[in-house]
Amino acid sequence: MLSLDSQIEAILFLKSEPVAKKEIAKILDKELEEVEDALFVLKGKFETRGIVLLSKDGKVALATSPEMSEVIDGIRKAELSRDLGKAGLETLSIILYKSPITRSEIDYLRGVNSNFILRNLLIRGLVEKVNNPKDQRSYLYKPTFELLSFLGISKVKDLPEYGKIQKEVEDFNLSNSSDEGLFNDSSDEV
Amino acid sequence: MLSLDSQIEAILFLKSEPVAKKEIAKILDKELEEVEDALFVLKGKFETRGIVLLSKDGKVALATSPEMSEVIDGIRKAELSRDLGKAGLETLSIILYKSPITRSEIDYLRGVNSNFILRNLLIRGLVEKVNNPKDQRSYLYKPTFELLSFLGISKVKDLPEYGKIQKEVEDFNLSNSSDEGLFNDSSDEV
Amino acid sequence: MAVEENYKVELEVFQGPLDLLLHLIEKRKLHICDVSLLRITDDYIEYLNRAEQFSIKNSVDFVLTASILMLIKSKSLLPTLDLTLEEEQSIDDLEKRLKEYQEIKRLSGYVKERFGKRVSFFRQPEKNVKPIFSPDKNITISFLNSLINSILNNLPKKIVTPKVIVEKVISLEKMIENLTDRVKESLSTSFKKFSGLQNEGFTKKDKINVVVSFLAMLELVKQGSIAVKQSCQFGDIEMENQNVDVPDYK
Repeated sequence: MLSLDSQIEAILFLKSEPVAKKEIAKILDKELEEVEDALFVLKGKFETRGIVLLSKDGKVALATSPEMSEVIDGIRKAELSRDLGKAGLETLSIILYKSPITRSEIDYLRGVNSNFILRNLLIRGLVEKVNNPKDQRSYLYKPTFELLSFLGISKVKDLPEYGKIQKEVEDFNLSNSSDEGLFNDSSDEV
Repeated sequence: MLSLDSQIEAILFLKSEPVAKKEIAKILDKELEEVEDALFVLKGKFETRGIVLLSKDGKVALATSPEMSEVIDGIRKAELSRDLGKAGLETLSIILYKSPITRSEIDYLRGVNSNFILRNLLIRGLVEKVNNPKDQRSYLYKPTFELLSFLGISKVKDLPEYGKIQKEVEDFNLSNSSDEGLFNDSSDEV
Repeated sequence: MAVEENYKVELEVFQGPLDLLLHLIEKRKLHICDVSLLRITDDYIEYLNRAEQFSIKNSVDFVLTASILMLIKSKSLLPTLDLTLEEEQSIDDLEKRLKEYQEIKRLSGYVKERFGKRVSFFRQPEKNVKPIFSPDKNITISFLNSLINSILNNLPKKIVTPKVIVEKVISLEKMIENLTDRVKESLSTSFKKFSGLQNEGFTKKDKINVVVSFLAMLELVKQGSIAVKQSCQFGDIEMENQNVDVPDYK
């Protein structure tokens, strides 16, 4: 059994955003005081670590140690300037021609999982995600305006062979509609 | 000044996806051996913590401790699809214990065509395919970090009987020396 | 009919010939060896014939395996029958594959008991990271267009079976014809050898019955294999199941 402070660590690690201490208490079925004591222990453990515990307005979050800020800026910059690679460009072409599109539809067309790739396209401002009105748990992906203007077009319909490609994808989806659900992966972490 | 293991911890925390040990060495301007030693230290520190270090094919990633599985599952928005089916289970097991492996080898072991199930597993992100250095026209299939995370193990070697099975595979390859090197697993001692 | 429904359901459960063979062997509590394979050959053929609707794309594999079982059976019924080196090999091979398959089944137990039970989760992506527009020099309309076209070209077609299997099936058909001839030949010599003899609990009549039934079985599977055909030039294989009864020669 993990200690309470380690349990809190796992929750904060997962969330990547500030979490109210009250909510932590609720998740772990503990008293607020117990959570506060455990957070104190956790803070002590982080003293010499690469991660720190931040707290503000009754909320807590994990973040990288300030001593690492220079290295981290370097990593961020590298992420933005790196080549997208075939996988990234493939995903981008699908989003351009079939937007708005869900992650599982992208995965289905590519035949591989696109989780980490979508994340990268998002931080590079090439695609954006909006809520999916049909499914609360998933998002729809679209090209950004910046991307369209970078390509010199004002709307996706201006892409070459736009109609033809729409039709081909729909034909494929129709011919496979009997398989529906087989490739369904509802998790959408991006 | 933070210790090397803490610096690595910060980088892995930030990236929230698998990072190559070589890349870490490059970012921190260290030798690969130093990074490997530090990862060993980091793994030790995580022993009783809420975070675990996963490693595979020269890459490492952080994830929540498997002991927190139920709690974390409850606070995630996305639902986990745990359904594998007989074909999926069989194919995953072959890839886990015998990877890297080609599709025709999988077909041979299963006695049936595995096209469909492999595509399904690829889309779910449970397996990945990489180019086969021995044969341009075929791919090698391998487990993913996602699969390790579903199994709650930190490396493929943690599977029961893994060493024994790998030895059988190696002995077989030695007696068929034309396949030399194909099944060489890169060391993942972390 | 209820009985047929049952068979259908049961067959759906098997992943392929190896799965079915292993099931039959384990059901009889046998170890994997050529003697066991001999003992389950009839069960196997019976299953194959009772299956009316099972996954057609797998049928080729099922029939290929049936042919190996028939070789074993032929050899045991007619020891005078000479097998080629290749045939001997395919028998050894089947045994080896079954053992490997059995091992995989055992290992998959470990995977099953772990999968999805105690999961390690990756960190959720940070929500407040401001995107910075950072295109890549390869982002051009013509390149993106060529990528989407190649994705569309590579989409899986419905049940495409590689050509190799077609060739194998054709040679299987030849092999069975060949085997039938060889069995007939060996049979005529065997009749001379065995005439008047009663050995190992077999009466002469029994022996003839067995061999004749076996020939009928060969014919049956042969028909099954002939029904495998290529329907179009791109190689989708269709296989019709033959609705014939299994000879009962127990």
